[in-house]
Amino acid sequence: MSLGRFALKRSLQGIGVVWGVVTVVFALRFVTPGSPINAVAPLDASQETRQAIAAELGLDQPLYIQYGQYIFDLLQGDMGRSYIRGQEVTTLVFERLPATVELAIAASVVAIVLAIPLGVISATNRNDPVDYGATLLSLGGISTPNFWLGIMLILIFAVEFNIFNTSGRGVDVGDVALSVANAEPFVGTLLTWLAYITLPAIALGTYFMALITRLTRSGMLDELSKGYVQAARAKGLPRTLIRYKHALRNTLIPVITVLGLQLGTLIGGAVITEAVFSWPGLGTLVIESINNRDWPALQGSLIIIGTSFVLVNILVDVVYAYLDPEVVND
Amino acid sequence: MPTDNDNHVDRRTVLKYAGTAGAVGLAGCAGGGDGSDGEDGSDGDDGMDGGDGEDGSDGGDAFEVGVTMGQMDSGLDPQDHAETNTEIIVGQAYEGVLDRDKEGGIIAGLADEWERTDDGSVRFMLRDGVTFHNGDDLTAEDVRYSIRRIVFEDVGIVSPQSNDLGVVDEVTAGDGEVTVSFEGYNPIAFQLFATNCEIMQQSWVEENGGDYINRNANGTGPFRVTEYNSGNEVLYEPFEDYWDGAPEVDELRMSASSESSTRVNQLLAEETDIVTNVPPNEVSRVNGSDVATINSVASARIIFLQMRYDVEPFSSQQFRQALNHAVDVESIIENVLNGFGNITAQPTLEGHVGYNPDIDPYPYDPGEAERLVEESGHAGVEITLETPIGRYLRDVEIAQAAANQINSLSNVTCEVEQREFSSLVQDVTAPDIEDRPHFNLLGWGNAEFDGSQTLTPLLSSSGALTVLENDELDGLLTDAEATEDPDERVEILQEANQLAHDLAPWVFMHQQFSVYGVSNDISWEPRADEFIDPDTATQQ
Amino acid sequence: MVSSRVIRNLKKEFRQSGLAKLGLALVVLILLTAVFAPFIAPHNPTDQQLDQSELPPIGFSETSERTSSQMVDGEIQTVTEEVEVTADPDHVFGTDGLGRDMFSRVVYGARTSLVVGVLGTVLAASIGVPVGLLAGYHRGRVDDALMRIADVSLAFPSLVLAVALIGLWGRAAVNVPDPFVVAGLAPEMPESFVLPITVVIVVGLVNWVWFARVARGEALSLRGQEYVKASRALGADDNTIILRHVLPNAITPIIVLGTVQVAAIILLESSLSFLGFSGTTLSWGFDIAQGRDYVSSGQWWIASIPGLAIMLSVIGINLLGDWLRDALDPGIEGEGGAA
Amino acid sequence: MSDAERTVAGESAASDGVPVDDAAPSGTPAVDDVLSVRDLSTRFFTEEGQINAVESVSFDLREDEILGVVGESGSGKSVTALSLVDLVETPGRITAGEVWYRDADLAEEFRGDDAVRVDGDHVDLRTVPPSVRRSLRGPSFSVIFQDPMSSFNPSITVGEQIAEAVEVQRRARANPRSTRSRTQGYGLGKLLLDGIVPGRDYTSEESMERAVELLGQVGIPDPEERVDEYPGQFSGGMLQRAMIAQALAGEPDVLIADEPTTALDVTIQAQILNLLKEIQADRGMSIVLITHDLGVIAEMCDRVCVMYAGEIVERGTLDSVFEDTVHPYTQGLLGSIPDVDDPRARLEPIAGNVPSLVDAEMDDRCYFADRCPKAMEACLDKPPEATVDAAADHGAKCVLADREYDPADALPDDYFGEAGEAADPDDGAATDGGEGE
Repeated sequence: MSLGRFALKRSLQGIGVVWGVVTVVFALRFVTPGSPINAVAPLDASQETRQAIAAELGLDQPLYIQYGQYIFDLLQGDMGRSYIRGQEVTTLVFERLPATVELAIAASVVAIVLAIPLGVISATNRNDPVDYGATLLSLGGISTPNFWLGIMLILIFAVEFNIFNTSGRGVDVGDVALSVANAEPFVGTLLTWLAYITLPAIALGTYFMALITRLTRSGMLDELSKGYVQAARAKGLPRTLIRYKHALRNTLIPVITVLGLQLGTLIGGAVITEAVFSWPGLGTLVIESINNRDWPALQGSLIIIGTSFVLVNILVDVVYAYLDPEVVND
Repeated sequence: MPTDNDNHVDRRTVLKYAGTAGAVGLAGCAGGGDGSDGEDGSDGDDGMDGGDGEDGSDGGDAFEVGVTMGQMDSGLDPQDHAETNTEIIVGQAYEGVLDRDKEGGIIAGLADEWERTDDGSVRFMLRDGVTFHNGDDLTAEDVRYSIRRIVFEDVGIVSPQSNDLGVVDEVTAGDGEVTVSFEGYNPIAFQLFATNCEIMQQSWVEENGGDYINRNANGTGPFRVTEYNSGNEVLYEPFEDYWDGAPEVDELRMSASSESSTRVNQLLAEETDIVTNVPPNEVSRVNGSDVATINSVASARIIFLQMRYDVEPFSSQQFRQALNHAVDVESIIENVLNGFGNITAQPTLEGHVGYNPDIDPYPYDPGEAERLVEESGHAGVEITLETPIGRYLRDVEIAQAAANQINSLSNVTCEVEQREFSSLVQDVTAPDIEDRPHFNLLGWGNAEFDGSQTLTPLLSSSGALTVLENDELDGLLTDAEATEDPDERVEILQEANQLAHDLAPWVFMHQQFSVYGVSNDISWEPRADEFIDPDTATQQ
Repeated sequence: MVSSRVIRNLKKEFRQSGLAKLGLALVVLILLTAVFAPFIAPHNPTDQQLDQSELPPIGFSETSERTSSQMVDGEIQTVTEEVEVTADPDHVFGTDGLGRDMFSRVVYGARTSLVVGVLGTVLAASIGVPVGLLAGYHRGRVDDALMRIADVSLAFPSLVLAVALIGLWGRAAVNVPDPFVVAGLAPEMPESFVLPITVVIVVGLVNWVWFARVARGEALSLRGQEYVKASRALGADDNTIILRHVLPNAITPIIVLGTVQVAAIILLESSLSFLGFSGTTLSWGFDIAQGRDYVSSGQWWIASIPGLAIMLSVIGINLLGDWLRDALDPGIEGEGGAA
Repeated sequence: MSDAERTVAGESAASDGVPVDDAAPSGTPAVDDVLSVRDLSTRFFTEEGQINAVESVSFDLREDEILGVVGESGSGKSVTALSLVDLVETPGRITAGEVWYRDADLAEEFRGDDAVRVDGDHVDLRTVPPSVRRSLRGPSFSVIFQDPMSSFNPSITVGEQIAEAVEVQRRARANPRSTRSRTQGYGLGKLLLDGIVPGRDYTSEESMERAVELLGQVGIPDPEERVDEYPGQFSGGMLQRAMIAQALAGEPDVLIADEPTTALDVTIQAQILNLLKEIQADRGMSIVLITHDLGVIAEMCDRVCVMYAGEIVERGTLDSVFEDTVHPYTQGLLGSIPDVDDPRARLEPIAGNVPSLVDAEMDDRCYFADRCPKAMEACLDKPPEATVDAAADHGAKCVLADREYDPADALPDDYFGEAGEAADPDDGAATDGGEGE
């Protein structure tokens, strides 16, 4: 099977999963007690007002019609209008998505950039103080609740030392890129961006840094004991090549799979990190929507989160297949 | 009395008074100043924030104001929401025919004259030369349409504000004037119109879809929306053609952070200028800083514990009174709220129409409470207090403290159940009283400053959230509704308040304070109605 | 299925690894704390003493400012006083905003964390293991269906799904009488333990899929083993084979995963409590949320101490998991979901 | 190096108690010795204790010869091979000994360096800096490992892996200094640059071409296509050929083949052995062939060392060892190969198990005694000394080296208790040397 066909097959499976996601999300509303009308109506609204609102929102239709209509609209990119905001959910969700993606990517970058060298150094200096240090660090990292870490980071670096901003998003990464075109000071914009994103990225990325460090370390130890490493040493290959091109590459293959599966944790972590840092992303929208019983917004957010998860995992599988050509043939 | 502004260099002195609400009268709303405060004028230490490009406190060139609240808007349609945060955000761009001053008094808005006609209708004479942000002139038709859009379900949207203007019969537009007639007499029509009813442009509403209306604003207010980032921030510029003159503020930014500590941090990092709901424990941090000061005002919100009259043990008046004796509200205000609250004895707040100055709070007296419980025949009962989480200032702590005090009675056991606000509200507003909670904490904001707006929805048998059914009280409220003589109406409401105090359908708790943190770079006075009006802010 | 070899490996790893010793010590400490909370806690963790609020932990007495408000002639005035906040030896970890003893709250919080962690894991395993074993053993359509369900289930981040379910279904809690208090041994303490039942059910529901995956993998590889084939040839029915041959041999990785899951669920529970999606107020995450407002005003301990408690317990359980993994089954790598 | 120092080195050897007439070669390496190993000991420091994997091993490797090292699993032969190229990994460590390597340039470079022992054209590699030892891998020493499948990285094409081996030498020639730096002139920065910049790679075009050439030379058909295949796409035999090609990339003086055919089918084994022989003939290199199979030795080698329990127990030319076998262990090994001339002869595996090499458990006697059919009282006193028959260059570490076996001296059958029972031929742990040590 070629890589292309493999990708296609995984994509078709992915579509099935997304349909499942949509159905589960839709079904959620009907296994939930209470009516969404209370979210819309004021405290002292009359029964007549409530009924009129229900009719306006289409909540008086039978279940299967609501489901069919929902799928039909969804296929056209229409996820309805927010009960609370009156705005198109599609726009709302895609307005929030970039902030979450930006945070998730920044956290992953922080995690990967620190974790992989740390894991390698830890594995190649086994039982040295540096290995113990890295082991303890990663142990602490996977054991620290990220919301608490976020609070502590704010306390230390934003309140006490005033190095970073306490919360909010400031400028987005697009602004940084555009600053050059708009003849704005690039460095200033970049620093502003960093002032906002650094702490949430660390708070969110720490768990992953720790996880990747652990996986990399154990994977590297495993790989370094294999025959091909000894063979590579025997042929006089530079240490850098043996460690990074040979052993690390093979270590990363399983690491990537685990990370794909852990993407859910990343998004879940983003929800809580956004809450701590007032980061205007999908996570805040999810929590607001739940608290307000804003079903269209909640459904839209969950569908986008689920779909992103599926997409990234297809991507991971394809990368995996690229790194380890034997996967395609299995 | 020295103000904090003069004093922050030696702020570690043991005792210090910092003037807020009333005391600031000397600074004045519009005046901008005693000018003696050299330190705040220099702004030198703000330099490090210069890179942000959004910090309002820099230099003297542009006057930028940032406001950070607990939550963002729920869309910009001024007639399709029912909560304070949205009102604050849309209220910068939209206005009503009447308005209120900071203390809650009724003042002119888009109407410069208003009167009650002989048949009980109300007539508004519109101001000349008012334009919408898109440049079009305001017409009487626009006002008529806006009112109708709110009250009639078949005009535009089903507005959650449809009850907020009384029972409107019809609206007619004349030459520069609009007349609203009601079903029956509406004694508080002007109070209602001074609080509610933002005016939109008919053609603009009809030409644009709901999504557009919720993302853009076209009002007549002092600020024009320049950028709307849903759930994140709203940016405004002054509306140069504003009928009352464009505000001094050059750029206004409204944002939100649900965590109070985050809001305070933003204020102290000079990322914003006004923050809402500073919790008591953060007050000294704000006052102790060089950059901001606490400014608080008694709000129009009352906090109380509702008890349903139709279930045991709350069906017993003695038991309800017992709980009022059991809770040490003074101590809770002192310790949980650091004094930021006024004890209450009746549903109507001081200063509101119908307030009865002769009613004293139930004294804290556990012995009396135990005696009353005994008398009620419910000794040994177990009750659960349901409380929302994070909806009101220190709500969970207040509920826990009150429950703890009730629990310490020898003959009552009380526990707290925490509820998400929306789900609690769902129960509290259940159509059938039998589905409502037995015992819960709730807060009620009376933006009309009229006692009937609390008594009727919360305590009359037809009220949407009522926990009481008492013919005598119902009778008084019906009378008040039909009484045309304001003084007579006040007397009736005072009587109703005395009755409500005696019936004790609530454990009367306290009047909540609005506690703001305000940057020393600006001068701004808070309002009694929880609205924020940065157009009255001036640069220090 | 605890063979002498397993015990030997456990002992050997334990002797060699200082971290395993640390992990076991932490876990035993938490277990004892949770079980004997009524005797360890010096105060009732829910008792408020409003006049003793915000006391610092021992060793952190300090002078700080306290601002309060009073009405003078109809005007609100704020008064700032310099007050001496002195640690009270009666409150080792200080008190929170309502004057509740932090040490007692931390002690009782261990109960919530551990009970939710263990019950949630047991629930997740009791759903996931049978489903995974059946799917892996029978393969074919059952397996395909399971894998698709698992895919859909994985597509929802556990925290997001848990928040949604709890937010929507409510925060039910069950009062479980505390036997020590009922027996009159610790009369001052809360009479019952508040078990946030919705949280337990939801964390079980969002984590079963990890168990299903592991159990399925084991069943897939075990079904090809000779002794399984032999049993089948002898006419044993499938359920018997799964119970007698597949499950016992699959139990090791399931136990290792279970340990990791307890840690992950403790983190998840604390996240839920922090966001306000719990049914109990005696939880570390809840205390962090409460203490969060106090962090920047100087009362750092209210949020920090429960955070450290979470960290230490999760470190302990993770170390225990590492130890079990190294000793029992070096082949598997922890991939259990966490918050 | 001055004579005085040379003497000191000699004295230190003598003071270790090695007699001059040792079976092991001693003293100055002969001019035609490519490699002279003296008293090499490698130990592993594990939880179970110190393991003496290689104990005071000495031998010479001559120009253009194939030296066989034979022994059961666990006899220390593979560790010996790894020790030669300094590839012993923690917890293992070379604890003593000298490895004299003939390299005139190297000798010139270190002559006068007090820390390095130099003798004529020979340099003791144990005394040179590790970076120098490393730089010799490839151009001086190459290793062919037992299992080709695990010795190639499964996720990199065979061609690229061979090209890497070529490239290392190409770069070393281009910039000799860099070979001895910590990163061999190839640090993380260059790796990242090569990874990011398109068209940049560690291996060059010409290395790839050379890889194709080498693959052709070891008899792989269609080398142009096969270079781009992954190890998983090769058969075992083909992959072993590829490994040989890789080993030849640096054109080494010494090729160490560690059980090169063990993992292969019998039919393939012969092909690979023939290939090795051809290469040795063509290129004139020296080969150390490590195997548990005396048959392979008989076919391939000029001289042979027999290892047991970390020691060389018998050594000599192929003929002398096979014909005038002294050590009962060698006899045992010979007895365990099928006799082509007498197919009816019964195979006789050596009874008993390879002894523990844990230091603390090793008795102070001949380690083979409890398995030895000819064990006698003398074997139990102390470890036998090695003797050498100068004429045949043949020696053994056994009391029987200088006397005839008299069955009357034999110990009673049950002397070693249960161990004696292990004479059951099915308990063949001793002979199925399928695994490397």
